[in-house]
This record gives sequence, C-alpha cells and structure tokens, in this order.
Amino acid sequence: MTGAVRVQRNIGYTAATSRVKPNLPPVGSNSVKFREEYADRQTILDQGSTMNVNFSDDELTFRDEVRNFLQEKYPADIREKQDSAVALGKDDMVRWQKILYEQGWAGVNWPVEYGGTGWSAIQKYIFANEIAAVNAPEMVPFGVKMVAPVIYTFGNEEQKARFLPDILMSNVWWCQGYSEPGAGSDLASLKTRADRRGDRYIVNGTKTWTTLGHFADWIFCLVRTSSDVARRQEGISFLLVDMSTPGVSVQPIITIEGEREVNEVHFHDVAVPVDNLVGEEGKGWTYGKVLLQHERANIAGVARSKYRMKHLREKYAQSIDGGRSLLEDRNFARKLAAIEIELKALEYTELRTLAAVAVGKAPGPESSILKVKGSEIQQAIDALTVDAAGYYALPYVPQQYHLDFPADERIGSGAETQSSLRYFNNRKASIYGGSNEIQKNIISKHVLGL
Amino acid sequence: MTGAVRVQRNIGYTAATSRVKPNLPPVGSNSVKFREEYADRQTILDQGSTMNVNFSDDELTFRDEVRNFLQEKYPADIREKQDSAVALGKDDMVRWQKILYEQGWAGVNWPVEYGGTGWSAIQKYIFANEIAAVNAPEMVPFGVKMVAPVIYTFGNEEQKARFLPDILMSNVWWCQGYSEPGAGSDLASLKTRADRRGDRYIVNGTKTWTTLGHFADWIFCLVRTSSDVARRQEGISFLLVDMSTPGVSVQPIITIEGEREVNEVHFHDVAVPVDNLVGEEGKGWTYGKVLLQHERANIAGVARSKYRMKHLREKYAQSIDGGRSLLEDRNFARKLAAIEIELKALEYTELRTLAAVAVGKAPGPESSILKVKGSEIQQAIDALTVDAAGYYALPYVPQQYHLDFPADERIGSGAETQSSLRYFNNRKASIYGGSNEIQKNIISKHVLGL
Amino acid sequence: MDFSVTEEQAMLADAVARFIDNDYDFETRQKIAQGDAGSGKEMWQTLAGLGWTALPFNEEDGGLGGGPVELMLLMEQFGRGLVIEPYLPTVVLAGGILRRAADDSQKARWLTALIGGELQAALAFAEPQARFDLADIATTAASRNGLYVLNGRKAFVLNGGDAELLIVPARTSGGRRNRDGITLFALAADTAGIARKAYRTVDAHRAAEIVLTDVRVQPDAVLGQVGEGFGTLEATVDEATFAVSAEATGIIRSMHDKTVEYSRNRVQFGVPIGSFQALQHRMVDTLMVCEQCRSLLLWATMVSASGGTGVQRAISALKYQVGSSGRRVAQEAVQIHGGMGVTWELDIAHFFKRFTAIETLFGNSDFHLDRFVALAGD
Amino acid sequence: MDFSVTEEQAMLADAVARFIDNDYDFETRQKIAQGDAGSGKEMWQTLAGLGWTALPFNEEDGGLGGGPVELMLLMEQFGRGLVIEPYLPTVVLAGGILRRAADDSQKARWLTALIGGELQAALAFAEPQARFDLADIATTAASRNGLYVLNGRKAFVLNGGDAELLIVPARTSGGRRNRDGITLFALAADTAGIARKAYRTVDAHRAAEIVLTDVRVQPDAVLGQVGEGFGTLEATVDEATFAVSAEATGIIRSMHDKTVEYSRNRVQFGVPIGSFQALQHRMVDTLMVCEQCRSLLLWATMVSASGGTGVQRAISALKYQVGSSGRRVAQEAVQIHGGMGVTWELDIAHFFKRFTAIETLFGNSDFHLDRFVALAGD
Repeated sequence: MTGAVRVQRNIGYTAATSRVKPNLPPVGSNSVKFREEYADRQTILDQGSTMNVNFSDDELTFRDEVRNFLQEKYPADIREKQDSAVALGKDDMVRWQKILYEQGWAGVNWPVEYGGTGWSAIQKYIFANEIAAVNAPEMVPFGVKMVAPVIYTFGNEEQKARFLPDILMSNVWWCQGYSEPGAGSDLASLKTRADRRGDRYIVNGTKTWTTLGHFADWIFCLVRTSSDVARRQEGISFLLVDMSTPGVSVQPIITIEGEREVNEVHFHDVAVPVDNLVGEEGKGWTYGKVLLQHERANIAGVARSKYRMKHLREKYAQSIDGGRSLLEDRNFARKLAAIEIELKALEYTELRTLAAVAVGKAPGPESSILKVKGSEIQQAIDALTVDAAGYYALPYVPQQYHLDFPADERIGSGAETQSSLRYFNNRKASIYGGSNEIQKNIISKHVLGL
Repeated sequence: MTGAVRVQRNIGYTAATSRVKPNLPPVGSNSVKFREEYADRQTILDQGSTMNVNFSDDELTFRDEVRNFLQEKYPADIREKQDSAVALGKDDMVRWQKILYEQGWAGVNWPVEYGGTGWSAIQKYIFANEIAAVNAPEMVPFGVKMVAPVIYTFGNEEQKARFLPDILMSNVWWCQGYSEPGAGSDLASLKTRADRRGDRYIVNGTKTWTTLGHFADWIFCLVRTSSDVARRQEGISFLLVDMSTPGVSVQPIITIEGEREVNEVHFHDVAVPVDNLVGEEGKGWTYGKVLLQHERANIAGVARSKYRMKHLREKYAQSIDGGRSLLEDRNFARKLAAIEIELKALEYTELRTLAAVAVGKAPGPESSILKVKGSEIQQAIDALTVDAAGYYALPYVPQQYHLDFPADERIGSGAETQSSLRYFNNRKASIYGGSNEIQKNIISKHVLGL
Repeated sequence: MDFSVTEEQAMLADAVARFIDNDYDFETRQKIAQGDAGSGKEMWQTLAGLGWTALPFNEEDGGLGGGPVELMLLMEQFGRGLVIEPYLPTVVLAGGILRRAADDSQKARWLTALIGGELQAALAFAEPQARFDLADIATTAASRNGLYVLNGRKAFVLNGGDAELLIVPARTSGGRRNRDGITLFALAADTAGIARKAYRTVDAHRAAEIVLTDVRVQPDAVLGQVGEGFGTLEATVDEATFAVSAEATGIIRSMHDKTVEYSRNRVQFGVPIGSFQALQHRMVDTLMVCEQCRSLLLWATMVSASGGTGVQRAISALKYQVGSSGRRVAQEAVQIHGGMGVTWELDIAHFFKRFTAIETLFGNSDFHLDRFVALAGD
Repeated sequence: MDFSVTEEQAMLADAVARFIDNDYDFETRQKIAQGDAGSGKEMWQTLAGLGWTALPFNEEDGGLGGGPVELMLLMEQFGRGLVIEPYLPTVVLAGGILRRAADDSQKARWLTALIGGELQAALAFAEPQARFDLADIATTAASRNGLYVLNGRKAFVLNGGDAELLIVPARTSGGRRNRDGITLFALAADTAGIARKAYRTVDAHRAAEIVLTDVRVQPDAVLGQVGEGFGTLEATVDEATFAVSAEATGIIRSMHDKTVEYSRNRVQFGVPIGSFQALQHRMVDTLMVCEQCRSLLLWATMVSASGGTGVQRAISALKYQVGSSGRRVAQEAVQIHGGMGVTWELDIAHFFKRFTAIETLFGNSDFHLDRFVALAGD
C-alpha cells in the first residue's frame, strides 16, 4: 500500500481515494534520509503528541522547584557580588558548589550511580536557564564537567571511589593540563614526559593556559609516556597529579585585560604514583578527545547569553541621565534583535543536540557547531555591550569593583567600565578549547566528509 | 645633520633648535619603507605642491572637452536605449566605438605610437567618469583592451600593422578563447591542441564562456602546441584565429537570467597559418598572464558603480506612487551610504594603482585587489537595487525592454524588473576573469608572500 | 515542551519527499516551468489526489485538519523540490482567507472546489505603492444602491492570471495605511471590470497585475465583517510567510548539500576543490546557517502550533534569519559552483532565483527585523 | 587633483617614523604606560623639541603652519608606535580651540607655553548623559555680578587629570542639545570649585571625570564669542576625529603586518600557519581593509586640505570605515595570534585595546554613518 494512502488514512482522509495517483513506489532512500534528519526530534517524544513550545505540568513543577531552591539557598552575599561585578573568591565558589551538592544537583550530567541527577534534556535546559536567570555562578567545570567524566568512563573502581566523591562535594579543586607553550591548537605535539620508574612516573615539562590553576589542588594532564610511536597521537597518557607534589610550580600569565586568570604549570622531576594513570597507558589521546566533546557540548553558554541580553535590554531601556533610551535607537535595537534571533536559533540547536545525547548518542562533531556559534554570539554580546556603554567602556578602574567601594564614587553606572575588559578577555572564547578554526576543520572532516 | 632638524628647517621652524634632541641616527630602513609606501603618491606630483582633491585648470579644461564631445557626439538613439534598459545591438556598439575612434579616443591605454591617447592617469580617470556619468557604453574590451596589448607588446611588426588598426577602428570584433569546459579557474589545464603541420597549425578543442562570441570575427586563444613539458604552463601558445575558418562553430550557453551572452566555441581540424602565432611558441602562458593583469586593472568598474549609485539615489528619492521615499528609510539610507563609502575608498585605491602604472610599473598583483573589491561592490549594488525594487524585482518580462514597447504598458517603473536579472547575471563578476578565490591566492602569494 | 512529530506527520513528510524524488525531479519541474499554463493541471490534480490541497482545512469542511507542523513539513520538501505548483496562492493565501472568514454558503461555493483541486485562487495582498505594508490599500469599494463598486490596482498577485477566484482587500472606509476599514471581497475572476496582466516571475512562478474598474459585486461577496478584514488578511499572510520560510529552509539545505557534493567531485589543479581549506570553512559556515535556520523554523513551528502570543514575532524572526543568513548560503553555492553555477542548465541557478524571490515575498529581511523589534518582546 | 606630499611632509613622516623606531619601541612605551605620570615629562619635552607640539599652529603664533597632511602623517606613525603621549588632548583638542578662538592675550597666556611643551591641556568635550552629542551640554555658566559661575559634570576628559589648562564648554543660554548658547571657557585647572577624578583608560591613556561646583571665572576666560562656541567646538572635534582615524589606520596596518609575519614563523602541525589557505584568504581580506582605509584616509586628507564643503562628511565616512572594517582586522589579528594574542606580554593586545578605544572616541561607527547620511550628499 502506498505511503500516500497511508498518510491519508492516518490523517483520517478517506474520501475519493479513487483519485489517488496509483502505484507510488515504496519508501525510498530519501524518506530514510528524512527520518535521520528528524531523528533528533523523535527522541524527546511521547508518541502521538506533537510539537509544542510550552512546558508540560511536570516541567513546570520542576522549574518551580529550582526557583524555590535558588530563592532560599543562593547566598545573598554571593548574589550581591555577582550583581555588582565583584569577582568571586575561591571560597565563594566552593561554598556555592557545596550548596548545590547538598541539594543533589552538583552532578547534572553524571550517571545516577555516581551521584548524578539523571535529569532529562529538558530538565537540564530548565536548570541552566534558572541558574542563569538569577545570575548565579556555574560550577567550575574542570572537576565536575571535565575530569570526572573521564574518571567514571575510563577509570578503575579504586579511582572512582577515591576521586569522584571529592569532586562532587567540591572538596578538591581541579585544573586542566592539556596545552603546552608553543603547542597552541596542535595538542598532539605535547612534550611533557612521564617516564616510568618502578611504580612511579617521573613527570617533566610545562603546561600552559591553566585556568585558575593557582586555586587548584589537583591537575589532570595529558603526558607522553612513549615517544617510540607511529602517530603523534599515540604514546600519550591521561595522568592525575597532586599539585602539592614536590617539583610542581605555578606561574601567572597576565591576559589582555590585565588580570590573572590563567597560569603556566611547571613539572620538574615530579614523582606520580602509577595508580594515578587513568585507563590504559598510551590511550590518553582518545580519552582527552571524549572530554573535549563533552566540554564543547557545554560550551555554547546559551542560558548565560540569554541573561546578558535581558540585562542589556533592561539596563538601556532606562534612559541614561535624562538622555534618550538606547532602545529607541533603531540601530541599537536592530543589533540587539539580530543577536536575540541568532541566540534563539542556537538555543534550539543546543536542544536538538541534547536530545540526541539523551538517547545515548555521544555529543559528536555537531558539538563543534555549538562551540563556534556559541562563542560568536558571546563575542557579539561583548561588543554590543561596549557599544552601549559609550565613553564609560573606556576607564580602566577594576579596583572599584569591591563590595566596600562606595557606589556613588564609582565611574560609570553599574558595571559599564567592565564591558571593555570583558570584551578584551573574551576574545579567548574563539581560541581556547580548540580554536574555531580547529572546530571548522573537525566539522568539515567529520560532518561534511571533506 | 639629524632628520628632525631637517624637518624643522624645511618647514621653516628655526627657533630654539637648541632644544632639538641630539644625534638622532640617520634615515633607517623604516623611512625607506615609508618612502615605498608613499611612492605611489609621489608619482603624480609636481614637486612643492601638496595633496589636493580639486581638479587643476588643465584637468577642468580636459573634463569640459570630454563633456562637450559626449553632448555632441553621443547618439541620441543609443542613449535612449541605454537609459531605458534596452539591450544594444552589435551595430549600435560598433557605431559608437567608431565615433570614439574618430575622436582619437578609442585607444585610451594604448601607446601613442599605435594611436593611443597618451593620457595621464587623471585624464583616464576623468574620461571614465564622464562616459559613465551619461551612461554611455564602454568599449567592448576583447579587442582594444585585451588582445591589442598582447599584440603591440609581443607581436611582430607585420601583426601590429595587420591587426591593430582594425581593432582601433572597430572593423573587426574579437572574442576571447581562454577557458575550456571543465577547466574553470585552472586555466593551465587547457586541452585545445594546435599541431604544427608545415606552415599551419591544426586546431582541435573547445573554448567556453566566450562572451559575445556570436558577434565575433576573430578569436584569440591559448592553445597547447606541445604536451611534452615539465610544467603545465609550458607548451602553451597565443594564437589568433579567423572565426570564418572552416571547422569553427559557435554554440550558445544560456545563463541564469535566461539570456544568451556567452558561448562555447568548437574547433574541429581548424587550419590556422603560423603567421597568426603571437610571440614565441610556448610562451603563451606568460602573455596571457600579462593580459589578465591588464584586464583586472580595468575591472573595478568604479565609474560605472558611481553612476549606478547616483541613479539609485535619484530614482528612490522620488516617492513611489505616493508611498514614502525609500531614502527616508534609515536602513536603506545606511546601506546606500555604506556602499558609497566603500566605493569612494576603491576609487582612491584605483587611482593609487593608476598612479603606479603611470610611472611604468606594470599593474601588479595589487590589481587583484581592484578585481575583488570591485566585484564585491558591484554585487552589493546589484542586491541593493533588488531590495529597492520590492515586488517589482520579480516579474520576468524582458520582452518589454524594446523601444517600440509602450511605456505605459510596462510593469514596474523604469527598469525595476531588470534589477533581479542583473543581480542573477552579475554573480559571474566574482567568478570570471579568475575567480575571487584565485585572486586571493595570488594576493596571498605575491603580495603577502605566503 | 515537545520536539516530536507524530507518526502521521512523519509519514506525510515521507510521502512528500517520495513525491519529489519520483514525480517531480528537476527535469519534470523544468518542463512544467516552460509550459504555458502556470502548472500542469494534471500535476495539480495529483497534489489534490494526494490530499495536500485539503491539508490545512477543518475536517467538517472536507479538510485534513493539518496545522503548522504539517505545513512546515510539506513546504520544506516543496523547497527541496523547487515545486512551482500554485499551492501557496491557492491553498495557503486564498484558502487561508476562506478558512478564517468565509460563511457556510461561501465555503460551499468556493472551498469545496478548491480542496477538490478543481478551483485555483489568488489573494491580492499587494498594491503598487504599498511596498510591504499590508494596510496600505488605495483600492476602494464604494457601496452604491445595494452593490459594492471596486476601483483600484493590485500588484504582483501570485497566480492572479490563472485563478478563477480572486480575493481582493479593498477600502470601505478609513484612510490609506489605516488598519480599520479594510473589507475582503471574493470575486469570480471573470467579473466585468477586472483586467489582468499575467506574467511569469523570475523564479518560474506566475503572477499578475490587476486593475479593477467599476467592478460591481453583491454584498454576499464580502468575506467576514465589513471594514474588519485586516486581522484575517494579516493572519493569513503571516501563515504564508511562515510557509515560504519553511520552503526557503529546504532550499538552502539543498543548495548546501549539492555544493558540498559538487566540491567532492569537482577537480581543479589535480584535486577536488572540496580539499581547499578556504572553501571547507565557508561550507562549514553555510552548514551552520542551515542548522540555525532549521532550529529557528522548529521554534517558530512550535510557537505557532502552541498558539498564544508571540506567533507574529516568531515568524518575523524566522523570515529575517532565513532571508539574511540564507542569502549567504545561496551566494556561496553559486560561487563554489563557479561558471556552472550561473548557467540555466544547472538546478543551482533555479534554487538561487526562487530563494531570492522568497527573500522579497511578504517583506524582506529588513522589514521583518523592524517588525520583530516593533512587536513586544517575549 | 594631486596625491603628492612635499619633500618637507615626507621628511616629517620620516622623522616621526625614526622616532618610533629608535626612541619609542614597545618596551619603552610599556614603561611609560606603567609610570604614574600620564607620560614621561621628559618624553613630552622630546616631542616639543622635535617641533611637533608646534605643528598645527600659525607661524605668527610660533607654530609650523602644518595642516591636515602633516597631522595625518604624524598620527599614522603615532598609531604604528602606540604613542600614549597626550598629543591629541593637548595639541589637537585644546590647542585646536585656542588656535581657532583665542585672542592675542589668551594665546600669550596659554598657547606659547603649550607649543613650548611646558603646558598640558584638555578639552571637556563630553558629559555623562550626552553619549556622542557634542551639543548635549547641561553644564551651566551663569553670569553673576561680572563673573561667570560654572556648574556641571564633564565625562571622560582626556588628559583631564594632568592638564594645567581645562577648556570647558558650558551653556550660557538655550536648552539642552541646542547648538546656540554654548560658550567656551579657558580655566586654570587649579581654579577653586573644580574636582577632578583622574584614571587610566583601558588603552593606557589617561582621562578624568570633572565636577564643577560654583566655579567663578572672569569674562576674559571666554574663548571667542559668548553663546557661539559650538562651531569652534565641532570643527576642533572633527579635526581630532580625523586625527584618531589616521592613528587607527596606522594601527590596523601594523596589526595586519605583524599577523602576516607571525603566520610565517608560527609552526603548527609541522607547517607555518601562514600556509593554511583559510588563514591566507582572511589575511588577504584584512590587507584589503587596510588598503581601503588608507585610500579613504588619503581622500579625507585631500578634502580637508582643499577646504570647502564636504569636510565633515568625509571625516564621518573615514571614521565609520576605519571603525567598522578595522574592527575585523583587529579581531583577526588577535584570533590568528591565538592564545598569545590575548596576553599582556604581546603588543598585539595593546594595539587591539587602543583601536577599540578609538572606535568609541568622538562617536562610534554607527554614529558616524548616521552623520554621513544626515549631511548633504557631495
């Protein structure tokens, strides 16, 4: 029986089937292609229901639960710092993450067996939006989002028991040891050596761009355990290093806006127990790639960008000291709108990816699209925020962003003078985690097949 | 004596030279670099004078001479066709070019000895602008601008005497035989063979994208005279072929907008006298490249784009049937302005190149910049013209563009319905004459040294 | 929140996809485009036979009760197939007005035949001076001894030459650009006083300029309430805007796919041009545009399907995004195809022309970005 | 029409270029930027010694009679050298007002010292609520028994902290945004009632917020005619806009050159990154931006040098083009430098920050494109 007729019966159209064009061929390759294209949508579906943008009752209940939690448990002092652009200290971040842990919400993407939430894609989406909506800090990713998945996917039972709880509880601060000076996007060129001596590795080399490495207790590294290999990607291992080990030293790197955010981490004859090797020796490259894809799947930052757009709109809806509201400026309003639309599109691209992940697909090369578009949109918001601030984007007065700084002595209203610093600093968004050029190479090869 | 002091003396500042910082080193590499950068400006200069945007009296006199000529000699019927978007016939074009010849203005870029104008860069600039300002047709380039420079640069005396006068007088219509089916931008892959048989070449193969080939009497071709070569660029020769020779046939190619503009030219055992070989056998590639650079130096089309912008502004300054004027639409006005500014910049980039040519520099790889920017701007104007026409960009009614077609029966005001056809057709501007990708490769290699 | 399509919806899309592959390949499409009729009547009968002319109408009117999801799935495939049948003017535009405003006798007179594929129709949504302003209506309908007398000019009436039913918005009161005072009339195309100048469009569709001179009609030609036609007109054109945006999303996806495929096979300088990194990165950019447009199309579909506020805003966002970012995909597709991309012979050129027409249709990207800004933020 | 520069002008450019190469390399510049003073007083003396503080002034005032050509040549090189000396606020802005409006006694009091390098100055061209509207002045100057009493706030006064002379536009009549009723006052920075909050800017220049509270001044502080100061203010800021556009043209050219150089030497995946076609084509794009900006700078210089109408329009065109297209050059330069491009250590980061500041200075790209549209066509 032809698909056409099936369509009609299914939609309940029975009249004049005699007029149906006869003998249409059976479902061909094309409709298979169609099914693949739409497969991601099929995933979150209860059969019979159809596309709907509104939250279900269950989803609304969950959203209220998150809102209530944030209202009750999000510390007032941290909120005040966040809302007045005061940098959080390590203790602030740890305190907040422990509150999330107490609630059982620290391991959003973790499997339930290790203390994860087991949330659906929509629940994760709701949670991320609610957190961002009150401008609460995100979990620092290096532990819970980056090293943990590698440990619970490739680590042994002893390692899971030893490391995962402290990560989930934010008892241990982790940092990332991937990049090396001069290596840039060419990760596989890494030179840091880990030479086996009995039951220990002796680690020598330097890692760089280590974000918040000066806060960290432990570092996870890609190290070269064998240079006698055919491909540079071989002979690389995934090693966990206690930063209090003799021979580990951390040096600051000052970035464009003048702050210390990243570091160089030096290893001089650092002795690391072989127990700290994750998975098999020489398989580190594979593990690292999985990690990077997870990183990218979380990197779009849609919820945070939505908050920033809302904030921008609200701030400049108020007229500036009797000047006209910027929103009445058609150019500005159009730029704002164009970004909003691109962002709405990315929100749905991300939901489609989450949907795919929800049915077990690993976040594939498509996650590179989220990384590229996400960073492009973040940087567009950065630039628009600078435009909006006018001359007040230009004073360099980071010192005024402390709680004890008298508000009326501040230059610029709100965090205007931070806008350019953020714009400068966030040029990194299209460079780190595999530059956007690298992402495009990945998409070209693995999605377009070129 | 230090440069600083020299500056001061030259500007006539003598006071308190005691305050001059002592012993500045002599002119270093950098100022040499500076002189190179500014060399192009030094070329059109009378020493002592300085930068001025106004025309000199001599230049004004020349401009008036051109204006008077156009007022008196530009045929009314051709003007009417041009202004009402009616396509010119071959006879129209030839008639107009003969008028230019009578005036001695056919060979704008030719050396005086062959009947060229010997004009300065500014004069050529003025001439191009005045021609465009009245929307008069340009010379069809294939003879006067393309094959002629090759003949008077690399041809022998007999060839100069035989071909140049008929080109200058528009007695013979030339077309170009470079591209071949499947070759695309990879010109050197050409397969058309010319096998030496005694005092003749036997030509076999196909040329394509031959613009107005159906009007042409002669075709200049790159042909392969030897396949036993180290580099594909070798063994190529520059051959002139009478299209009435048996074995030459022309087939139309219909382009995106539905018109016949380009053709395929087939050669089947076409016998060509060896006298028609220009320069040395096997040197054709070199000659062709020179030609392409000349082509590019003329390809920016700044004057024509200026006319189109002026026309667009005038047309839509008038309100459309009682609707608001489009120029009152801020988006449209801003787009128009942005193109005007980019075009003004290109006008000066072209003047700088002409200036360089004026002092004997061949139009180098920089001419690729003119080609790329010129086509980008033309295509931006094409798109804006479509935007402006609204729904009247969409009717497909080429038949109404004939002088005898009753104006009040036309759909759309003026040539609105031609706007989309032009937009479609002119996508070629970034493809032909060496695609913009090829131009960027050239600039990257020869200007950036990458 | 639900991303899923039902089995029926998936099968509809399957059926349309198969129809394109088996009965509407490019050669067939080009033959229809060359033919004198706007489309093969036989082909229109086929569409009707497949039930698609009945898709958006209520079951009690003999329709299939389809909504935005079905329309999106159908039009996306129509884009892929470069379908030039007058589905938009007859079913979405004229049919949309009838669906929303016609009374039972009017439905009996027009809608049944339309659903059956025996009647083609058109909506005169534009006037020469109006550009994209739906309310800018100079055509007048004066009430004179029991009749309405219509005078005015209508521009770019899609399918206006072949339609047997013309739906004409005219002003019964109010000044130009005034949203009140607009009345919708259902006119038989052969009514005295209607002069139609039909023409092909650059994208091989068909349209007409229409002049109305003292056209006399009975009051029963009025669709809906006198003077209150604008709401119906706007809602119908919004739905049509959504439909062509879905079509355009299908078009740019096809152009992107065909370009990637071409770059794999097209050899220059001894290698496939798809191996050149500069082209690779540009094709990645166009892929991202396609995905972003598909996502926004999903969103707009879900918003439309859920009803409520924000539908207009979502549709303007979609039309803006597809038009402005899709233009880049279309231009890159032609550019990467090189000379072949600007020949009549290849389908790429015809995708390009249809996309360009959709860019203008119902308001270009600038118009819809301004409209998005003007509509209250969600 | 003449593109040439005179021998003197060429030698001036040579001299500035040598100064940058020999006395103002990046390390020196960074040391000055770290120092507490806005700039080494000694370095300022050097500039004066080279005659550059005298450049734009008439010879009878002890100047060198330089014009737009000289200013363009100097600022383009200052851009290349990332010069942070207060040349713009002291010589171009404050000096520009004095040049245009000061009488002989005022010149004697201020200009001679300024040319000699003994006096630094500033022009308070902005107010907190004004954004980029020069005429939006809320600061008042009330005439009270023979004195003027100034009250108000001035924002982002370049060099306002170190200046000994402050030129303050204030309203003696008319409403806000009114071009009439603006009067220019020359105030000694230590006048009672002037409170200055000085700060560094993100591009290592210096500025101040200034509050004026019942500041009493004699009528001889008025520069030019009472209530007619706007023309002088606008002409001076236009010249400064031209100057920073020339500086920005030098900056983006340097960023482009350094990026191409970096891509030649930076090895990734075993080859120089300059061998990647995607990067090559992007660096070709930035080269074209540099050439187009240089061309427009030439045009604006020639228009300015020729006087007559269209100068403002040319300057707005230039500022728009350099700002909007130059931003791409700056961002690409950082991107292609990768991680190193966002470190304090490399000069690229500091070029980027200075370029970004210039984008905003005297009105951003949007502002100047609108201004270009508003000014009558050439």
